[in-house]
Amino acid sequence: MLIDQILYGLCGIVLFTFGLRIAFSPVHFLRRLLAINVAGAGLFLLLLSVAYRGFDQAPDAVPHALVLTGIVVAFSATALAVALARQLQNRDKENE
Amino acid sequence: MENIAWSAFDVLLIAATLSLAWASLTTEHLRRAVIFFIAFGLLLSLIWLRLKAPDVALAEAAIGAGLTGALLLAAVADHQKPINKKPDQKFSLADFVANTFLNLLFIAFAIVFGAAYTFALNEVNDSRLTDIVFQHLPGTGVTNPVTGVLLDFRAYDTMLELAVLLAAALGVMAIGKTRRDFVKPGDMERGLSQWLIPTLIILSLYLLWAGANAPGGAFQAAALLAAAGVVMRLTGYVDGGLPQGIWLRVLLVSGVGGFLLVSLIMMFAGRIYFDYPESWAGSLILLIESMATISIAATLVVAYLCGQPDTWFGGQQKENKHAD
Amino acid sequence: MNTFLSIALMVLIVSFVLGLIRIFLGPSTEDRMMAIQLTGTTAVAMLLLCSVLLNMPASIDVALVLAVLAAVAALALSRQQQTGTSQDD
Amino acid sequence: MINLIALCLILFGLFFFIAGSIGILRLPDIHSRLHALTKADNLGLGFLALGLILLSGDIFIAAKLLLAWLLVIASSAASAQLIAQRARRRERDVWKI
Repeated sequence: MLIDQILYGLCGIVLFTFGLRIAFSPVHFLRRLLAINVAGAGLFLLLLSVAYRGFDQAPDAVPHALVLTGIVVAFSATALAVALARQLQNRDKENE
Repeated sequence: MENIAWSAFDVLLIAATLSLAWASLTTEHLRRAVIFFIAFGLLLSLIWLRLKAPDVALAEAAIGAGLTGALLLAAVADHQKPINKKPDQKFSLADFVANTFLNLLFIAFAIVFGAAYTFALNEVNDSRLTDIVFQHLPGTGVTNPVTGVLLDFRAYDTMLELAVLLAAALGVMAIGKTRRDFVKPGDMERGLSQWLIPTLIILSLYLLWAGANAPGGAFQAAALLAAAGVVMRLTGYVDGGLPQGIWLRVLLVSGVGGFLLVSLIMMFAGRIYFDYPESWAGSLILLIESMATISIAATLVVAYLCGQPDTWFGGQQKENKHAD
Repeated sequence: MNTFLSIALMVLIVSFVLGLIRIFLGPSTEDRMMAIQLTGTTAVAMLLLCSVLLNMPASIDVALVLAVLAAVAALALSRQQQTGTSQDD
Repeated sequence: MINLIALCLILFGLFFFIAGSIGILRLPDIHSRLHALTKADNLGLGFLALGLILLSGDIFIAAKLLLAWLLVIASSAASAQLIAQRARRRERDVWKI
């Protein structure tokens, strides 16, 4: 049992929960996007801390590959959400 | 002494990360929140390295600190009133109760999750996926286990991920609207772009080449190439260095297409999908990776641009604009 | 030597946290940009130390990427959009 | 002997980093803080990288360490200019009103 592994894993859980809490509250759209990104980072942190094996051992490579693609997909999902937000904003303006 | 130093490092790193996340999600100004988020990305890439995941740290350094920051800053600028104004409402008991209940619920969730995680670590047995990966790695022609997992063992996943990226890019192209242009770049910006863009491209090529045997590979190289596109957009090239019309589409699908083509050829050669012959595996992976790099980079730049510049429709629309 | 380097790493993260305080305090966007630049350089220094301490040469590559991307972030922060020629209003 | 020189160089680097951080916290206005920042960037990382180059036996790694320093110098020079430019623009706008 590695103390640093537990520490980073718990940090990931806190980030995930906090991000999710903000994402569920009535805030600005972009803030919600940031919150989802923070929650995602928390999950990545959890995955990588599971893969961690201490200072002198090679970590598990499979979660690394998952997180790597996850980061890229998270970015493009964020971009899609930003594009949707702009479209929504224009819709609102036309209705006024 | 060494252990104490590392523990202090861990604790400070975690405390800094948590406080930046807190600041980013609770500060009043959205622009400020994005700046905090950029610093948060910086810390994340340090953490990934601390957890011995240099591949992920490379991707995070390029995407988390660079691309996401640039995208969100542009998104904040899109909104006319960036201040997250709270409607001044009177204190309502129902809201207070609901909020407290939600907070307690989430705290309980975190505690249960954390306890489960801690117990699960004690239960770990010795057989691990990574042993299987290292056992079969010689057959892939690469020595970086992450690249091996991405492009050989789990090639299906990677191909579908490329398809997800393609879908996101198509979505952005379909619904996105062109952003306002930036103010004219001065000498400073032009000078910066003249060394920054070539450096980014060279670094990206280096990571692609290194990816077979050391951390690096298609995703990281693509993120750096996309950063070069973002710099072009910021310094006055409206299309971010992307080609127009049909060539852009070819570029976008070439990642998934390359994967499919290779697997079809393999199928006709009498093998199952993604089962490369051992003598070629290394060069095939490099070929797929190069195509994937260019395609992912184009996807990321399209995602950043958030819509099609006027020039993509040919000169026609531009002339109309001059007329009115 | 490793003991000395790990203490150096600890000193650097303290310096990093000091820089973070300026990011929190602001007051202007420029102050925050500046502090991000400083913390970014400190992170590069920590990555270089980690390459020896964790025995991972690849961490120098991460440092290279971080160094170049700091310029991209500064550029993105300093560029502002034109006002008045917006297409959506 | 080489270890001792490397140790001194790294200590020098650490001194500049701490000085830069304290400077950016304590100095009163934006332009003087900018001054503190650039010293930390160039000298602090420079000494540190030099010390690590002495420690590393590999010429390839030494070259990459040097490259990291050069890239940080280039990008910090550029962003210091951008920050100053932005600050000036804002100050000018304040005076205009």
